[in-house]
Amino acid sequence: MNLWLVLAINSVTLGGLLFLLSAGFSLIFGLMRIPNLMHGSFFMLGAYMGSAFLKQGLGFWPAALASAIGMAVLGGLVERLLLRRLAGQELAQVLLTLGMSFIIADACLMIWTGDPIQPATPPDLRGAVTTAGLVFPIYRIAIVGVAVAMAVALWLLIDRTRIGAMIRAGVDDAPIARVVGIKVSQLFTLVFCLGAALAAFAGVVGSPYLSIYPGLDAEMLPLALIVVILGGAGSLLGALLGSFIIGFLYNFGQALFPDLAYVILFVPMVLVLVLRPQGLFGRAAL
Amino acid sequence: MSALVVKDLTKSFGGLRVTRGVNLDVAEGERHLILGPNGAGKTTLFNLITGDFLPDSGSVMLQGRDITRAPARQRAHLGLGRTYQIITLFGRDTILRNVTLAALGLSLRRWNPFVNLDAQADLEASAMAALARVGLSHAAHRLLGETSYGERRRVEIAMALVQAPKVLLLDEPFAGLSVDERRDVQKLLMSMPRDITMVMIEHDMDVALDFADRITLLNFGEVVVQGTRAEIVADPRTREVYLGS
Amino acid sequence: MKRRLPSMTAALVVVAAMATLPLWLANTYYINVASQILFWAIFALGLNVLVGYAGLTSLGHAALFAMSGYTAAIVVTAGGAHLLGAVAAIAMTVATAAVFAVLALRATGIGFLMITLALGQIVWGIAYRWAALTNGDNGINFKTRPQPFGIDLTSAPAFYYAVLLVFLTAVMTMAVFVRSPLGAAVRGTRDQPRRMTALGYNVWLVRFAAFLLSGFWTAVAGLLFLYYNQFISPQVAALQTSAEALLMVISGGTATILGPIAGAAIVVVMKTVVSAYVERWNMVLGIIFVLIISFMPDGLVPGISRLVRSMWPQRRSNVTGERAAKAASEARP
Amino acid sequence: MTIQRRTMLKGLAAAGVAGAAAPFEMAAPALAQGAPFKIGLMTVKTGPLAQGGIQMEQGLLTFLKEKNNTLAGRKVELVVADTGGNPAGAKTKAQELVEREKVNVILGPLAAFELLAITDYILQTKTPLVAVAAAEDVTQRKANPYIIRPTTTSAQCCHVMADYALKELKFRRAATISEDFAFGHEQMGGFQRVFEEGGGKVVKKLWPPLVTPDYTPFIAQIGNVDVVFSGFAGSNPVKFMRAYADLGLHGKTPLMGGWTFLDDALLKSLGDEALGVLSGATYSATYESESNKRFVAAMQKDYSSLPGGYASGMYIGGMCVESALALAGDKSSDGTAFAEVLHKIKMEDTPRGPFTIDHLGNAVGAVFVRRCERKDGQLVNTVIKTYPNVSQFWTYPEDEFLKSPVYTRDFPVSKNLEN
Repeated sequence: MNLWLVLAINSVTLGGLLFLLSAGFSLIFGLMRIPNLMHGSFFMLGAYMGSAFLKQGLGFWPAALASAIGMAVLGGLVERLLLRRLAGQELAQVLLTLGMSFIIADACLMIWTGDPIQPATPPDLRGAVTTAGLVFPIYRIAIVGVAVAMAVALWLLIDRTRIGAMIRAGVDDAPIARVVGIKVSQLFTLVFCLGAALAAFAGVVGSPYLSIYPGLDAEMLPLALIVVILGGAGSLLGALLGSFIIGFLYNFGQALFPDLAYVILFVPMVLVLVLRPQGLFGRAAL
Repeated sequence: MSALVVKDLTKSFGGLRVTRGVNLDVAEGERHLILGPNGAGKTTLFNLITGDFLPDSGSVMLQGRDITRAPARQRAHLGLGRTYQIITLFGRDTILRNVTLAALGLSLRRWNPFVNLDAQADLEASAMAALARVGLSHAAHRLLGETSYGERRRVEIAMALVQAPKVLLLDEPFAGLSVDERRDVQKLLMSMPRDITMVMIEHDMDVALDFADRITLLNFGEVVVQGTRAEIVADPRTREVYLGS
Repeated sequence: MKRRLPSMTAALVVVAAMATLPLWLANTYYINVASQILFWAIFALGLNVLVGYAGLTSLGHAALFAMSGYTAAIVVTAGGAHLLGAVAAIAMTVATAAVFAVLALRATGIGFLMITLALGQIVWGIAYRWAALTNGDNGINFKTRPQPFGIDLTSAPAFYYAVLLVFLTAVMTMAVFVRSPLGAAVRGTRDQPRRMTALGYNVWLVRFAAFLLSGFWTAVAGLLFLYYNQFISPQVAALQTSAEALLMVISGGTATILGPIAGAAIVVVMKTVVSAYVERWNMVLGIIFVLIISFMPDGLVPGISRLVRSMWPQRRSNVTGERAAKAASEARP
Repeated sequence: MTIQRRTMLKGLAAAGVAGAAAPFEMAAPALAQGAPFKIGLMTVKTGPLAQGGIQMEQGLLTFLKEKNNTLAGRKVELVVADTGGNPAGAKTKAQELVEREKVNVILGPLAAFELLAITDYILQTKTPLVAVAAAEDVTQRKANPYIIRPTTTSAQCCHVMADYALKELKFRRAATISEDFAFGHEQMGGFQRVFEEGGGKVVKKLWPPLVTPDYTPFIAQIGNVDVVFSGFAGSNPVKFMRAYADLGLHGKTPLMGGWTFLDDALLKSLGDEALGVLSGATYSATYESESNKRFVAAMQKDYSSLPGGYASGMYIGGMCVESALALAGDKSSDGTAFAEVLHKIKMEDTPRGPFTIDHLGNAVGAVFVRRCERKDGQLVNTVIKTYPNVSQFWTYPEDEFLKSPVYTRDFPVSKNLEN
């Protein structure tokens, strides 16, 4: 097995998953300036809900979609009922989203017990690609496809639609957007739902190889933060590139510098923040 | 010796040149007015002088000392004071506390975590003196949030005065004031002793003309005309800028 | 000055109650819970210097908290005296805080939060991985509590009194700091950094000073944590600890002195006492946070004091002050 | 939300324990005499470690229900404490159990770092403790007279697995992979020592951090070996085995591990990727003893789950308390005396078979080598060899064993590593 080739391919696949995870976080943070510390919880809860749908006999992709829709509704409720009242109050948002993440984590533990769940890989995507002594699971390569498709879809949404134009205007300057008649309030709800749905979708897609267990939320949240910090908030392209950079850093870092395994992602994060606080691809200062 | 000299000051943001080769020479005790329509680059010029921005090229001298690259905070210690166009004060504190905070800014005591600021009688006394000069002694203990716009303008000036600046930059001190308030501020500025050199930005010629010894007219970041009051009024380019022919 | 009389009386009553607590709480378990509340409160007060007064939200303070405990544990385990351990712990932690500050003060707002988070994770990683020094996840057992002036702190009441003494010192110096020139400068840099610069303040250095002060009290709290638990392991440096301390500050009320104390009390009581009766105590804690922030967005202490003021409208001057403050904060760009 | 611990336990009873908890409050059976004997269970019911912690509680509740809360003729009362899975929480909860609840014995806690955080306190307060956490030195270089461990040290099963790999499977080249923390270090150290002293070579040692979202970069480094020995714990084995299979190594390079790597309780979370994996444990749900049949049946009935090491550890812990109560008689309320008696128990019919406690407090008993197989559609760990009377020192003389340092990341020293 060619180690470096496996690492390279795996970097791309991990990058794909990270993009699915962090795109929603980036949108929410970029537009609403909300440090959504329950994003990891959305990911985990989404994965759990997906596993429940799978158990009910739903197909893999329908389950992922159903979980995303469920999470969009839940995210919308949280935004409308709770976050809405705290606009602009960053610390209050931190407290609220952390508090919600406690609640979601404990609710998951209550409903799904602590036993790890590992949904089966979708039947069509089982097996592995075998070439030149190299074995690589088809499903992981498929994740890259899904991530790229999602990136294109999001890009079309943001770049080519009216809603997208509003979102862009909102990211650039919320007060001005309000002046030109964009209902920022509804836009925020929409974006929050979208972000939550993306996280849940990512959770289901990731579950066959990450598996689902208590604590998954806390593992995923820092990854989403790092990607968005590296890529720059509110920039889809930034999130995409950031995801792949982290994918490569993680894979090669773990293999090349095992002694630095614990800090392999955080040292670059500090460096980027210190040297370029707006992120590698972000425009506005944080 | 000139109080403030600006030489060939240039600054761009992105591709946009907001200040182009501006020269300014303000004598000790002079009242200098900087005129110009909105967007002429007046406030940017102030920001370059106070050090909020660093210029791309050119220099700034304060009383013969080159301060082009000096940090903004240091310029305050060297005797450069400034009031703001958009009022940025500490609304949750009293007027007195606002002015005391200004006085404290130049005192070494600002690093002391062990004493009560309210017990610093000398700082408070100088703050009260500054408030007296702007006619706000009676309101010293009011919360700033409860005061009128005109009063806040005067607090701005008191905060500058309490630092005993040698050169005071006034950024549109009349903006948004009622006729009465305008007259009060005007009177206050006119009564200022000559040991303070003053540079004022204003885009409304009428209010400010009486104030100025010399005037600089800016447009599109460039000096259009410079000279005495009479020279400026007489110059056809002034009419051009203001009437926009 | 007359207006402050009731609050002075209240403060005296509270201090008296705290001083006699071991007498009316017979069970040492509860005395120990009280000790824990106090040193967590010191931690929260220290964090509040940054979060509340300087407006800089740190999610990496657990690293400083742990740094202090680890340093003392390592020094004392290596045969150093307790005093040396304590001094080294505080020096080391303040030095680390200085490094954190230099890096994190490149940014404010979310950027600051992210840098501190990442730095905290790095320290956590080191605590975990550098097992030769830290004994890895097995942690370090700290055999005996120190004996300041020959006083044995083994018993729960003795330790409680020692912590209470430190706690009261912390509260008093914090109260003095808040009213001090530096305290005013720190709050000024939070509200109007640009204006403060124009007034001659070195905003960066003021924030740096706030970070060091925050680091100092965090170090003191970390020491007490070590003395209390007589054990330290990498979990202390984890993000969870930073988040918990931050939650204490925000839920109690930032930029107040009572707020972080109240927040510490809530979290510690939930974790220790309530968790014995309610299986889903984690969820209850989450719900409490959500409720506090929904009904009192600026925290428990400011929220309650506003409630109290609205019930006794005769203290009008404060109410108008509140309104003025609100107007002012809205006026800010 | 229930407010009272007791009502909470009743709630549990309603949820399927049916009668397990309620009798605490019922009139004492005729046999019981005097004040109830209080057992404190330190476990983790919230957070990432809850999986094992919930099983610990289930195991103990199953035992107490079976005994109708009466052990050796004495009524017992159970107090459950949730440490939250961190050392400071463990300390506080230990204080709650000892100082407020005045328990006679503590069972638990789950994690090694929790146990290490309270060992000094246990000694100070003279509280007997029946441990499940595996930290070697608790019953070795820093043995504590108040602690016994009826399960296993970290390395106890791994010594056995190394022997099996060498002698039965004739493996010579091995790679080890485990989380980078003490439990992993001690397991891998034990395997390496026996494997290399027997002529094998450990050519690769991989240490992924405790929190590792993707094991691929580590698995890709394994290279050409006869066997991969692993010590993952918690939910990590599930993730690891899937990645191992995904990269085509399942069925190609055999996989072996310690008891947490393929705990019986994990089987329901696993699929075909676990087939053929060997693990060494002091317990197997398939073990044919009277008490184990009762235990497994009760666990299946009340919680519809297969008991693993944590549940059985606490069930067996309960049995130890029962034996000691019978031996100690009137002295059982004296912590020191009770702890002494705990060291003297000789267990016959337990879910892990007969075992004794050595003078340092650790169990000497059977270790099972198990192979994961599918039977009637279900994954099971079938015992393929039993090593009887395994001590924590393996075959080494005690004093020689204790003279060398505890197993770490770098001890035993690796001489055969290849890139």
